[in-house]
Amino acid sequence: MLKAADVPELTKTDLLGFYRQMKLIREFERESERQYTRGNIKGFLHVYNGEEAIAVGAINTLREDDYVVTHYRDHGQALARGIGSKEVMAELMGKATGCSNGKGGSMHLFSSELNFMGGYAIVGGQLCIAAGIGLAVQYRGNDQVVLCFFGDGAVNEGEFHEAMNLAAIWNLPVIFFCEHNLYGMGASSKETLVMWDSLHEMAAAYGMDRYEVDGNDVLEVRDLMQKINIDVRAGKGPAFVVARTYRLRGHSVADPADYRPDDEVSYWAGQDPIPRFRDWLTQEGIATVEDFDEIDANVDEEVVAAAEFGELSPWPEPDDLYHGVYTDRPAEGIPTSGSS
Amino acid sequence: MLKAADVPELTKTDLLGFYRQMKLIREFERESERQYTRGNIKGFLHVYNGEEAIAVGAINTLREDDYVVTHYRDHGQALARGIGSKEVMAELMGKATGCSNGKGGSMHLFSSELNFMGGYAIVGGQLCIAAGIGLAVQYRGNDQVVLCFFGDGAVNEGEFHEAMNLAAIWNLPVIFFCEHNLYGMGASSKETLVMWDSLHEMAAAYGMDRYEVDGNDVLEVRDLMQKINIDVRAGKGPAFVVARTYRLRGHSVADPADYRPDDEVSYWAGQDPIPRFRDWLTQEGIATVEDFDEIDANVDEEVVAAAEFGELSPWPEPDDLYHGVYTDRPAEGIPTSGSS
Amino acid sequence: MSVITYRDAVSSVLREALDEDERVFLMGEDIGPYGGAFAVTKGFYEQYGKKRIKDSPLAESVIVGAGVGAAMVGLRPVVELMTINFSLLAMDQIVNHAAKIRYMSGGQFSIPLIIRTVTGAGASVGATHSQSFEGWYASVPGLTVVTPSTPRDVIGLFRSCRELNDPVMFVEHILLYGTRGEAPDSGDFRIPIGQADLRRTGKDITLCGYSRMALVAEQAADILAREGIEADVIDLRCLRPLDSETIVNSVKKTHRALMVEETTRLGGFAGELVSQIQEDAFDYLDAPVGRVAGAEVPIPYSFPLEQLAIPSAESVAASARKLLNRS
Amino acid sequence: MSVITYRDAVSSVLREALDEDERVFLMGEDIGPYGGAFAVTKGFYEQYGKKRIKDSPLAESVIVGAGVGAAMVGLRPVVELMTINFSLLAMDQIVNHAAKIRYMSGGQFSIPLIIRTVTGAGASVGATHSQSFEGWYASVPGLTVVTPSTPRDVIGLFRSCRELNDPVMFVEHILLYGTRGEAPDSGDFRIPIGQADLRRTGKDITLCGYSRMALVAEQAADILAREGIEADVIDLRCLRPLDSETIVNSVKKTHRALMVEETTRLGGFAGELVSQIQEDAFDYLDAPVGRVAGAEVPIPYSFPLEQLAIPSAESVAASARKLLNRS
Ligand SMILES: Cc1ncc(C[n+]2csc(CCOP(=O)(O)OP(=O)(O)O)c2C)c(N)n1
Ligand SMILES: Cc1ncc(C[n+]2csc(CCOP(=O)(O)OP(=O)(O)O)c2C)c(N)n1
Ligand SMILES: [Mg+2]
Ligand SMILES: [Mg+2]
Repeated sequence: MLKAADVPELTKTDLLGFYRQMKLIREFERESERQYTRGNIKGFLHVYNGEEAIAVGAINTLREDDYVVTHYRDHGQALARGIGSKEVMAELMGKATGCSNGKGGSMHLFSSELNFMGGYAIVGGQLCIAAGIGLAVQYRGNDQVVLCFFGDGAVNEGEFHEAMNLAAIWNLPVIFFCEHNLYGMGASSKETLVMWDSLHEMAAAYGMDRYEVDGNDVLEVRDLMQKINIDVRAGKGPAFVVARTYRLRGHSVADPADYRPDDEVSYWAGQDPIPRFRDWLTQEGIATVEDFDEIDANVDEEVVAAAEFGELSPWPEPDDLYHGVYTDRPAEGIPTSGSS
Repeated sequence: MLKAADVPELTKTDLLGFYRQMKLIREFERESERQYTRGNIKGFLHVYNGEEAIAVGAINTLREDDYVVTHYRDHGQALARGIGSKEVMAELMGKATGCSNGKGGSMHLFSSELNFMGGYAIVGGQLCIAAGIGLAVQYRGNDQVVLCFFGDGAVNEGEFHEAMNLAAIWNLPVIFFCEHNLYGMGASSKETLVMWDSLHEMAAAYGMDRYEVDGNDVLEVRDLMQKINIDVRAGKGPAFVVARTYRLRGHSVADPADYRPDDEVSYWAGQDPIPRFRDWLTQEGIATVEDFDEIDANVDEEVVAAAEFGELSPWPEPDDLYHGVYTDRPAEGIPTSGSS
Repeated sequence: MSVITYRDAVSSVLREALDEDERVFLMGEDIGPYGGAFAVTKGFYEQYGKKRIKDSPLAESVIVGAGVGAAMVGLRPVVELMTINFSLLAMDQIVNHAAKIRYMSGGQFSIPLIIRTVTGAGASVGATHSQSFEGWYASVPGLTVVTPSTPRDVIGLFRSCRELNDPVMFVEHILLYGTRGEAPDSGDFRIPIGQADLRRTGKDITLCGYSRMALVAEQAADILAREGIEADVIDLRCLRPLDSETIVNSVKKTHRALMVEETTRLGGFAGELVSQIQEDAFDYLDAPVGRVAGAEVPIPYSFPLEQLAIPSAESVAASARKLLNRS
Repeated sequence: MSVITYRDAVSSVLREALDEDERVFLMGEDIGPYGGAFAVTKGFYEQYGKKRIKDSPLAESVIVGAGVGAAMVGLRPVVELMTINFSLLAMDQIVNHAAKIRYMSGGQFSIPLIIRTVTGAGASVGATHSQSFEGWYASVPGLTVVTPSTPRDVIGLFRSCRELNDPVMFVEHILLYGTRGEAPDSGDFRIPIGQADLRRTGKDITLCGYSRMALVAEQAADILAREGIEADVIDLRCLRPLDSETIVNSVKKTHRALMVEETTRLGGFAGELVSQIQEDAFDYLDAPVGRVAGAEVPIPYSFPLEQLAIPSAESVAASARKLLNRS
């Protein structure tokens, strides 16, 4: 674990900012589960509880003009990148005020303003898109990085291989960031990947720089990303990062997650990144109970406001169904006069 | 290079058998190119010149009940497995007497009798099928091996990754055999695979046993395969073999192959596996010019007979168009009475 | 006769297959300890073990490809693609390999493979997870495409599929798992492949659908019945082979027909039905054959928009009324 | 007016795109030093260099996916899938991503991506290499599907596609590269997207096709003309958007129509045309709309069988005669 002295560039405000973001994500997810139970959110809901240190640690190292691409478990990354909790909650509820205008939903959050290039719900698909964004950066001679998140399950997919290989051979500025939470949906990675316990080494097949990090330690994640960003910006090509972590909840709210051994679950409960960071802040004498109480209260308020915003927001207009399919022409078959 | 003393189990007959098979493949391909020029073979034609030592060295180590799966550059493997040169030539000509009844063509040779499970023309697709055959062997508790050929180009495909990963995690009896001839169609592997020069090491990502071999040395290929077969039969799981080789001709007969540097081409011309093996047989005192002349004449006769057989064979009957789509019912839309 | 859910029907035929035939094994993502994304294989792993219930990596191409390979050498795999949306990642194996190996090998190899998958919109899961590609597979020679809409059909059709020796796409619907219906008592009960089901008879119009839209067509017929309009309702049950006879005979009686499907209209499968009807019952038609289909948009996540994007009993009834008012 | 080949037409619009727009780059398998599987990009690599002519690994999904990503941030990639058969391996990227990102993002991101690919049978390359999937892509909202059949159409349509900001499937035909036709002189020449081409006019029957089958329909019209039968011949040119107006208007005049396509009949795209014709010209039809399509088999390798499997001018003419003898 790092000491405060190891990160002199981080002020108390910075550090409490990380704490606040993690806490916001956690409480946001709790609220979204409640809203799901109340029927205000439908479909699938994949929460990020337990993995907050990754999104917060990694995304905060980026510049505004860098790109974030992620998978369907995307609320944490969206919030860490700065999409408003209101807009994210409204999207989960399918409201017109959502960050994808209610069209995308929980698994497909986007913000062009923040270069948040989307949550992608086809496991592995986003790696190819991230490679393409990296290609564009290189083509233009810029020095942005593309940070692409995916799960350990995605490593099984052919698209993982194709994207990693392309990025490697063309030296693209992409950081492939694997949130290794030990499970796909219900299948343990031990059963699907021979290298599950040293997953980062799979990148050797592409001659790619590779790293493993404690995904439940926000400062370690940040520290590693700072270093990698420098290399990637300098044109040293892509990197593969594997952050070990655990989802504290089931795969989706429909999943009781009873396939996981008790001792594993309790081990990881003890690794919860939020109490860990809170303890660290306390031990290092950076923050007090009062600081946390204030932040926590403030987060609660924000989450309540987000839920309220979502609930009170209007649905998209019926006409909106046909908007946005094409840039240059209307969608086919917009109902007009008399055809059946 | 091995010495004759290293392979005491091989008789002169065995060794000249290898020579004959390689020579047969070479002359068969020359004849197929001639037939292509004459218009008796249409479509694509991918010849195997220069890679004969691989098919002959590897396939001859198999048992009758083992399985061979391969790609579209499949004439060499088909002949080495024992499909008659007549049936292969007739298939190339689209005749009813072909090994796939003229339905498959050059890229889709099959023989259920010989467990020759097919040539596959979608690059990478056959690796998945080979994994499935391996799964069936394991499921039944048998000890056959599945030998699956593919090119270095196929290593780029997502299906390569998915099949390798599955075979590894389930410990399937599959030998993934890469004919590394340095090129896909016209793209050099140096431009598509970071690990092109130590390709076998890509299998480390799957924790798989891996080997590199001189693909232009029939005895080296055979020797390695003998060893691997033992492991795979014993249930030690899949293996990855990379044989370095070169195609002496273009990708297909339509390809002048002018994208390859002259020195590279001439280096590999010097590595031609047939003269190499012939010289070896001579140096080791195993065979004489007379032996070779006899075999060569015999091969020429066989190839002429194959071409004649192909030319004289009948086309499939028009009705045959609709046969063989389903096992249990006729194809849809068989023309009957009056519908347009 | 007992009443069971569609989910139970699927589970029961899978158990039956596993119990009756050693060559059968299941393979798919999360079908093991997790019990399947739609809880169809709950308890299977515990009962049948790892050998027969193969929880596979998240890798659609090799899931199908390995099924093809195993089937080629005589096993009878039943593989699961979690939803039909992900089948795009396995399409090469399905279309280029499973469907063609028999023909390309001159009949030397058969592929007795059942691919189970889940189609449909209406579950609020967004555009990437709400598609209906069964019509595409129906256009591939070598495949058989089955789309049961009731527990009874699941059972009768699955048993018949097991008796085929060629690849089948067995397409379940995401919104049907919880629906209930009568289960046939007899273990011998079969529904022949390629036989549509005339669900309800009426003289005024033919409503024809498949998968969940067959049920929607029935509901529309209920609505219309209250208005004195009597409809023949046909559930296609199979898209390939396609039972056009039942449809054409119905239209010869009713003189009017409306095709209902969930996928988008332009280039949907309904065009095939329209074509066959007008080819074979041209002189009987009193009005053009109508189509009710999904809106020409990626399915939106937002609930009210999604509802607008897919046919409902009301929208089907409305289109039927229009067709009847004509001429 | 100069006469050029279809291949030259494709090459020339690609050069034009590269010359005019720095945001354009090409990406695909063997498009570099090899010059492309169909020699379309011969010399490009030498002229434009590695940055703009990206010879990519054999990996269809990432070829398209990388195109999508680059397009999302404002470049205008033209990617090549060597043939449409291999597009199945990229289908996830095309259908689940390229086509949907704009809509799912609430309109925040456009994907100005052109995917060039090659369709068609008749080249003696066997079942896996002789398919025509453009009809599937035509059923996907968010895509534009273009199927030029002449050098002139290649040029006019490609230029229009470059002006779109959404993903396009630009589908060339394997047997057309060597065919010749007139090239438009003007650099301003455009063919609007979604406008069918009435190639020939006649009063007796409407023949309608796309890609190579439009030419086959024309040849059939020649045959029929010698017998005194005059046909309207329509080349659809685009499948999505679809110009049904031109077709319907023609049928209102001729009262009879025959759709020609290369893919299999059951579930083919022609059903869409039949449906629209009978929806919009029902009272004008003197006979059912006919279809001539590929046989319901994987395309066989053997030359004479393959010829039987795909429509020819003769088979189209024969079907047309049948339709005319009716009633
Ligand atoms: C191609 C594809 N296959 C299957 C699914 C269904 N699915 C959704 S999430 C998931 C598990 C993904 O696991 P992982 O990548 O480890 O992400 P995590 O949920 O652990 O964050 C599966 C199988 C999908 N969405 N896409
Ligand atoms: C999926 C797919 N993409 C592209 C092609 C076109 N193609 C045929 S062979 C080939 C090159 C394959 O190279 P490699 O695997 O190294 O085999 P080699 O020809 O060298 O034996 C290509 C690109 C194909 N058949 N399948
Ligand atoms: Mg995971
Ligand atoms: Mg090669």
